Amino acid sequence: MDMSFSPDDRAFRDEVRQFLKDRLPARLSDKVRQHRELTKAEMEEWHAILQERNWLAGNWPREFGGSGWTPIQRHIFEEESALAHAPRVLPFGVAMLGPLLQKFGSREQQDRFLPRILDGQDWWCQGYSEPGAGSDLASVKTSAVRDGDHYVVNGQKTWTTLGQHANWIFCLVRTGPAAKPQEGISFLLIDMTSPGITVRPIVLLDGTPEVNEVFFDNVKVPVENLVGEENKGWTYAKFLLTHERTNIAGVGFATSGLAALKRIARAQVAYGKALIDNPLFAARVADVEIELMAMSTTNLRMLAQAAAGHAPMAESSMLKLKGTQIRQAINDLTRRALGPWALVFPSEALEGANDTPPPGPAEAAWATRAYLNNRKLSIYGGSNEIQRGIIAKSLLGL
Amino acid sequence: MDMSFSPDDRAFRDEVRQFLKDRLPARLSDKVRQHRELTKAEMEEWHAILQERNWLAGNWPREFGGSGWTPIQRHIFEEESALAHAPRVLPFGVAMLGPLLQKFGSREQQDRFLPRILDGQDWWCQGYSEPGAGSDLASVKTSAVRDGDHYVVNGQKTWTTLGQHANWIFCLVRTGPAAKPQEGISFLLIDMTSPGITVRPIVLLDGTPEVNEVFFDNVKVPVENLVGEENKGWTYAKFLLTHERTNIAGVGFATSGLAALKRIARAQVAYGKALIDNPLFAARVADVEIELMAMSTTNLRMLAQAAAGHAPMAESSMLKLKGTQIRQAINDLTRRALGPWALVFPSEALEGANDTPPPGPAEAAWATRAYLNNRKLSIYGGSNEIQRGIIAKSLLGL
Amino acid sequence: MDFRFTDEQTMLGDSLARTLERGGDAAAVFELGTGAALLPEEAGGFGGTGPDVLMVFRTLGCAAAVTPLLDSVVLGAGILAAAGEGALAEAASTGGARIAVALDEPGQRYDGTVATRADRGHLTGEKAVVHGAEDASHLIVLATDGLHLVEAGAEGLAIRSYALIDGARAAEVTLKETPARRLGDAALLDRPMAAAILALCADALGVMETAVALTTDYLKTRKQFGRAIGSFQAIQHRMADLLTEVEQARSAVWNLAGHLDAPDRDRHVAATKSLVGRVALQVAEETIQLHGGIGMTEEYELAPLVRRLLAADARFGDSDHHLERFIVLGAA
Amino acid sequence: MDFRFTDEQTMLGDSLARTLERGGDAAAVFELGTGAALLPEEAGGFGGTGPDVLMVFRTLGCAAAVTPLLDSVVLGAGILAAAGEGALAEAASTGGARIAVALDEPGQRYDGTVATRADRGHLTGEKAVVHGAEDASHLIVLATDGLHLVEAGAEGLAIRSYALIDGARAAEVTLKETPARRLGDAALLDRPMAAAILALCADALGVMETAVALTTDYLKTRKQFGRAIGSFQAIQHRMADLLTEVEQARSAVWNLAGHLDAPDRDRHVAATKSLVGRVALQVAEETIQLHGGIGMTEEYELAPLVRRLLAADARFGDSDHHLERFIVLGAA
Repeated sequence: MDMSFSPDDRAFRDEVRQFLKDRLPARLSDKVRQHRELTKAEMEEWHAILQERNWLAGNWPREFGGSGWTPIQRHIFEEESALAHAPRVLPFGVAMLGPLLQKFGSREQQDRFLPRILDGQDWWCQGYSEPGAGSDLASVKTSAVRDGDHYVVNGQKTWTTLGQHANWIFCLVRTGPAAKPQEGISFLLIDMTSPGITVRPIVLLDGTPEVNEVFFDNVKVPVENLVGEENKGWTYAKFLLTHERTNIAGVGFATSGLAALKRIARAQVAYGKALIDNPLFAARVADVEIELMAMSTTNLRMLAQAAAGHAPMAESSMLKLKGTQIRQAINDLTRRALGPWALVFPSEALEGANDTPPPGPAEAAWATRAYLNNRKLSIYGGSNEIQRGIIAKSLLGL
Repeated sequence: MDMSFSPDDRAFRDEVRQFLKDRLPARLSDKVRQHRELTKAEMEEWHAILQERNWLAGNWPREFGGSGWTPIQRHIFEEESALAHAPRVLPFGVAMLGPLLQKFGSREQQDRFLPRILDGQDWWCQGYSEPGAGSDLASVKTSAVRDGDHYVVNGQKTWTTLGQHANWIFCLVRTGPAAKPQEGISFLLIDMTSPGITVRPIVLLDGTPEVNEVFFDNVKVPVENLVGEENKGWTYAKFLLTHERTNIAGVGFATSGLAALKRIARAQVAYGKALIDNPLFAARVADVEIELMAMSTTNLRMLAQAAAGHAPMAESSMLKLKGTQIRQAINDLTRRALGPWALVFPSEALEGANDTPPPGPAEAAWATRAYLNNRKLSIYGGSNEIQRGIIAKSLLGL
Repeated sequence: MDFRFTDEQTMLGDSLARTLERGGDAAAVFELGTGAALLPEEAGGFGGTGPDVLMVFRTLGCAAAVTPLLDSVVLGAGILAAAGEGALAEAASTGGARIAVALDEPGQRYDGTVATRADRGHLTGEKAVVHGAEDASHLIVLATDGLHLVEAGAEGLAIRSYALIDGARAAEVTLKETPARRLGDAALLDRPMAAAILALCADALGVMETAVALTTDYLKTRKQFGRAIGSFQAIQHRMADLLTEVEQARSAVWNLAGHLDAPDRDRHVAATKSLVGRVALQVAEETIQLHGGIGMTEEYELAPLVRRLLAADARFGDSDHHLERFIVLGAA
Repeated sequence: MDFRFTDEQTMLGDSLARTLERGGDAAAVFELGTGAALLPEEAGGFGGTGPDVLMVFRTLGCAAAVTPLLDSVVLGAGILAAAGEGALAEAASTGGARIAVALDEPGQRYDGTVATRADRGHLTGEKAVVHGAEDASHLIVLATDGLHLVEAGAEGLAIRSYALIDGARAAEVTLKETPARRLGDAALLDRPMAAAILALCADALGVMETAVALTTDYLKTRKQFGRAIGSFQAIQHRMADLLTEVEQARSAVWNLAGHLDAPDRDRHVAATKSLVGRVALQVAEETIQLHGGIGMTEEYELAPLVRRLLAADARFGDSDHHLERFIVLGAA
């Protein structure tokens, strides 16, 4: 048993740190640290910087132009990036569609789409959820009817993150009648510039238009954009849901969030004492820090298992559950640390009509916003209720 | 709105306090305060003292020899009794069977059994649960087969509290086949001295033989001991489960438990400071005290509704849930307050082979025992899971 | 022991609820005499007791109505009445005057530290998160020597206004040798502040009731995996726990309403604000979670309720702050 | 990054588990060389590292075996080895000697306050809840000037023994001018105490694993309302939460095992004991509740597990005590 990184991994970590120090623009990391929205250009800028070093697709094998990293290396990159407040790599093309095309796509699809993900020509978004379906992804209603060498797509997708910036969307569509809901689903790649597509932003609790509804009105999609076989889409969708979960725990985000929380609690003063020295608040912070120490190790234990070829299911659901709880607890304590300043409405304070800085401590502008926005953590990517079901099933088998 | 007791109720409270001061033997209250087991004779002694004043059956109308108290008066009596560490009135005869016979029993049954409950001739116990049935009371397997002017009873009951002292037991038995499990159940009164009955004590976690298994092997029960109609027993059982829940919250027990907790936390010293002045421990105590203040008021609000003729269902389940949580939290904090002393095994320390006093603070002898014993609070009387189901059903109706 | 409201209180609550349902604004709320119902009789009102405050603010909370009643009437007129400023108090209670109360200062966290100084009838200092400042005809300002009255537009008075998460607006207020009239000691605040905390908690209770009703409705009607979401047992048990907590919050609010003028008022203030703050956060988080994605969106009616619950905890000292107050009061 | 045990550790764990399964007692456990595996090489053992302690005690915990290994070997022999008392340490590690370590005193709560005094080779004082005192051949006694060795039956030594909730026995120990030999400073305790806390936490982890397995089995086989209890979704979700917490406890124990000889050992001691203590209580309470009535009975195998979990939290400083230690260490 040796709980430290190997010399190779330590060297890699140093390399990542140096890279982030050299190449991450403060302009971007400041915005990330303050939980401000990045523009499309800023996100693309960071992708390009990473791709220049061949570090954009850490989870792709070298044959497809990826970094070919081990699970531990990917973990190190993700953690260091979070600690440095680097923008996150957008998952839709790199983490989701890429591996799916590599496994199930045709050679033509691989040749056509993978390079465009790496060089930034395509911005992908995800068309899984539909209105009213919630966590029940298999209840797909959006239809794709074959008409010659095209499918004609009609229906609606929702919760499409950053879909307003995308030029491509991958979708689950219904191509056949289903005895069971999981049958008759296909996986289509759709050009967002096709006639008949409308994108409507959904403003969230925190005032940001992060997700969208996407409407399809007789959208023509060439049959060569079908991935794998018709009516086998559920298999591919499940692959995406269960694969590529190395960063599911969000240890890096939690670690940098905890550091910010402590910074704020040291600065906030009540009754002549820093909030961090208030025994009750200190206990709440310590509790979450201790939880995070344990979860980091769970995460590393899983990575070691993944590196040894195992694909743990229940454990990864536990990481999602606990990781979410820890990050939301940190967001909650950060908001609470700011006391009356947490009342300021984040959206207006951040992008408000006037140029004056928001009132109160600098962190007040984002603390409530981060809290509100991150309530999504326990809802999306398989809600925490779904995760509990997976854990119980794998244990109880009932 | 007036949150204080009426002058009449205040006068009644003074009367109860005076009575407890005058008539409650310190010999008994000391044992109750120390969570020690009372002997059968001691419990009967207290019943007799109460009955002398006509205060034994607070929930019975005067026509049956009860006190005819209002719900508020009963609440006052129960709370003051708990605060004075009086033994509790055994519920099986007074609170459970009494009202049931008054509503569903024949005149003969009322005349025969009710006076014997009051004068202490009969000690009743409850034969509801069966092995493996848990909270599913309707899955009665104990059978009663009509044979002339008798039923012949075979089967087994369990969790029969203080059944080792009882000379009578009221039972749910199966008298007919059932389309639904709730059908074909009858309510029988059985003489515990009948041939064929065996009582086996079950030792609990805390070392006490508080509950029992009761075995029936061809026990003959006269048909006149059937309450109400044959196969209608479930109706009567439900009456017992939903009725007579005024003390379901256990406010008095919680209040006296909280006082004991504070006493202990004032006496326990660490790092030169009383434990009650440790901010973290103080916060845990304050949290539960604040919860108790609110629950007391919920309890009084319900009593006011009961006095006005309403029979709240979901609210009474909420009281059971929250009341249990509060009492168990107090038990937990009390045990924790004693630190290393909570390791002492309570049973041996209390009833041990030698006469030397138990080691450590006096409270150590009972704190862990009370904690362990009161884990039952969230299991019996309709487990907290059952209560959650009732609350959800009454709200969601699904 | 009587938990009932008077007929007058019930009638006011009913007509207030109807007015809000019809979309009535703050002016319509004042027209009903709501302000007067929050002012003690000796100050020209006809109420101001705990149950009055409870009835009005729970009703406002249920409808998630944004009004200046808490700041301008309960707090503002309450202080003015205690200071013997009957005329202005009455004007505030009818909506004719609008009062903002400036207590907190930058860099301070619920501890009441004040640096604003009075010097021969002029105030100098900075005040933070002053609710309703931009619409106020008068500001009541807490300085080191007590409370002062400042008129809107007074010399040296600067107001920088912004939106709050609960839909109200507040401002950073700067006073630079601003003319002011002293009202009296800071102790004038005690009862109005307790009443304001009751108002805030009763409002939160109303909000919680609406949020829970909305969630219940959603769980009964929305289907997932072919069944109403509310038929899933795990969801049912969480709703049961949530309802039990809301019942606790209800009793806590009743406790404070029943003890607003009792000797142990401060203990009830601390207990109620601590418990209601904790439950408010729990209701906010659980109702979002039980809704799923839709609960995250601005366009769904849960959003303003959730933010209002967060605000209820954050204002006048949060749950932990009042837990610590409760400990101090118990030790004293 | 390597979370695997050595082959030797795995083999010892396997044979220990088999021995316990066959009903092997403490003597049988010593015969396997378990004691030597817990003693550092420089003291004549062949282990004593964090992973050694983890492997042995998790296995003991899984089987809920009562042995003197923690007190006599990890703590006792550990102190003796650090004090250069190699022969006695080795005797303890083979079971030939039995050591009890007397630290706490009456009226003291986890704070290490000591009043027992040494005067020219004699000790006078009172020691509380001394585990294994009645069976000990030697006692190590903490006095104001450091650690001392006392032989069983020494003059002025009185032992009043009683049972503990985890099945072990402890005693109140009185020393009245009892002959003793000084071993050295109290600092000799540091590493053995950290190892003992790891042992206790690893033991608790094993107990939790068995308690959870027992519960899982029960939920799968027992029926209520015509269905396996484990098929009720509310129960499933609670089990999922419980398993997630046990996974956290597992990682916390691994953390301490991996850092037992690292510079930040104390921080990991505090973090691990705090987290494991909290989860242990949760597992105790939830496994009883999920069983229902049967979980309350002495005759069912859950009872000793639950009590052992309570004991794990209560010994060597409870969850809150170590949370506060963690805060102090972080602030330092």
